[in-house]
Amino acid sequence: MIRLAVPGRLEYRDVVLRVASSACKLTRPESERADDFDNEVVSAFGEAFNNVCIHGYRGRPPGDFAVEIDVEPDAITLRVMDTGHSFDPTLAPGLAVGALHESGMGIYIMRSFMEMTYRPGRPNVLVLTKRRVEGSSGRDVEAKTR
Amino acid sequence: MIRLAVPGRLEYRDVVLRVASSACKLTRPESERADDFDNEVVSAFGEAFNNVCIHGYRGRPPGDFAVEIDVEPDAITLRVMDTGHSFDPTLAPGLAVGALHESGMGIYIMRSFMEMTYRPGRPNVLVLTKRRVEGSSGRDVEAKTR
Amino acid sequence: MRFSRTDSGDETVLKVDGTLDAVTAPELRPALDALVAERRRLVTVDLSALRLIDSSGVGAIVSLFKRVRAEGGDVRISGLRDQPLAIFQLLRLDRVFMPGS
Amino acid sequence: MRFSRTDSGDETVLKVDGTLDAVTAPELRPALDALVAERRRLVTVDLSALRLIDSSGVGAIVSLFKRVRAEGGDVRISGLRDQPLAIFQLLRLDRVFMPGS
Ligand SMILES: Nc1ncnc2c1ncn2[C@@H]1O[C@H](COP(=O)(O)OP(=O)(O)O)[C@@H](O)[C@H]1O
Ligand SMILES: Nc1ncnc2c1ncn2[C@@H]1O[C@H](COP(=O)(O)OP(=O)(O)O)[C@@H](O)[C@H]1O
Repeated sequence: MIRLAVPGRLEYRDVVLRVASSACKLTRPESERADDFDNEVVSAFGEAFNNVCIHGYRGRPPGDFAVEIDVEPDAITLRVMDTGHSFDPTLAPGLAVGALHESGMGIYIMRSFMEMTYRPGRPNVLVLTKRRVEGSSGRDVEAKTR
Repeated sequence: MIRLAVPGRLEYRDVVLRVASSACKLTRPESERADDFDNEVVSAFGEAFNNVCIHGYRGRPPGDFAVEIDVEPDAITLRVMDTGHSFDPTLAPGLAVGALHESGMGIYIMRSFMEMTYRPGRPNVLVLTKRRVEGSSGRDVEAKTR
Repeated sequence: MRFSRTDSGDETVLKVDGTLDAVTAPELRPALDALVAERRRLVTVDLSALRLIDSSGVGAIVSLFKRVRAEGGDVRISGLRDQPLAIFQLLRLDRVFMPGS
Repeated sequence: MRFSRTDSGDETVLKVDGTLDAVTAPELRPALDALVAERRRLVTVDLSALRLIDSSGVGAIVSLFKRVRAEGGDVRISGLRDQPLAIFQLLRLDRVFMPGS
């Protein structure tokens, strides 16, 4: 297990995403290169980080953004914890596909690219999971988000 | 403060060094590019990580490699903790400069590139510090290691 | 994030490199606002050297698109690949910004 | 780490890219052993695309150097830069491997 904690401020975004991106490499043979799996994990996890910094700690001194990363061959689980505002992810507006949104895309990106669960509390716990699918490629995403 | 813990196994080297490398960026204005400071911090810290995995947990199930990173404008401190074998860094052989060593260079690299203190115990605590020097460059290293 | 702007006649190429996200999108805003204020006809956003984008980065480009269109101009994207391509495809924005493809 | 070997006459160029460290140096060993076993005269290790090296990586190259020399050959390094250059300079090995510079 990889454990990381940083202050919940956007300037730590690069640190946090590099850990996730490097952890993705541990899910596959060394010879294989970064692929859709990595892109989707980093995209989803990056939105989770943004939301904690921007919404979770809005109007209060930022606490930590903490994550525990479990790496198995072929799967990754990121358990994100914060002590900020809680929210109800089911209330996030569905995204009208092809519409020109300027915001409100974060939760949609998370849900499209990974399995997501959320449990409000102290800390709030958001769990993102993704399994490598045999012979998978970007096409999977299309199927999953339809 | 950035806190990271991974199993003390070499396969986590990339995760650990990416965090250090990204943390270095937080010590300077965004416009400046990676420089000697970053190279020297990553080099020293990488040797600390290797030593914990290779020597610290030799002959026992690996415990964690944990690090707390303090970033200030112009300085970085990495506090490394492990629960493996302790050692006496003052007994590390001095390096005959220009001689052709195949090993025994790790502690020399750490000491040359950063300030280093070590306190054996549970956990063992190795602290590496580096301050950006006004107008510094690679030439500093030459001076410091003479 | 680094960006560069090149004007030739009615077209502007805005090349954005590195990472366009919640941290860096605000730094790009003044350059985007200038394109709108100057009523540029055709803006091509060259993302061939963009490594990473997030919803804030997409939001900035969508906002540019809407405002340039409102002035009668158009915005295209060129060079999309890797993670940014995955995001634009997911949001079905590839069809908006690359109508020919 | 990726490596490629190119022989031309008495010279072999061994290009090592990426990271050469405690994780990857063991993967390079068989290729180094082969150069020694084949008694190559001149081995040029091209490190122009090496991003990172550690003491284990240096150890592997020093070991190659000693063994090739023992067979009457020589080892040079080309393209050193960035972090690997800093390490070779610190260990005063730049003078050993790049005697002309
Ligand atoms: N970690 C969080 N803490 C508190 N509120 C959140 C969090 N994440 C999301 N939200 C709420 O859910 C809404 C939708 O989030 P999202 O889809 O990421 O879009 P955006 O961040 O652009 O608003 C946010 O506007 C916010 O009100
Ligand atoms: N974290 C550690 N735990 C236990 N022993 C260590 C540790 N770091 C270094 N040592 C000891 O100090 C010696 C010198 O270390 P170093 O200079 O890094 O060279 P090398 O690792 O190539 O032997 C090691 O061989 C080992 O005996």
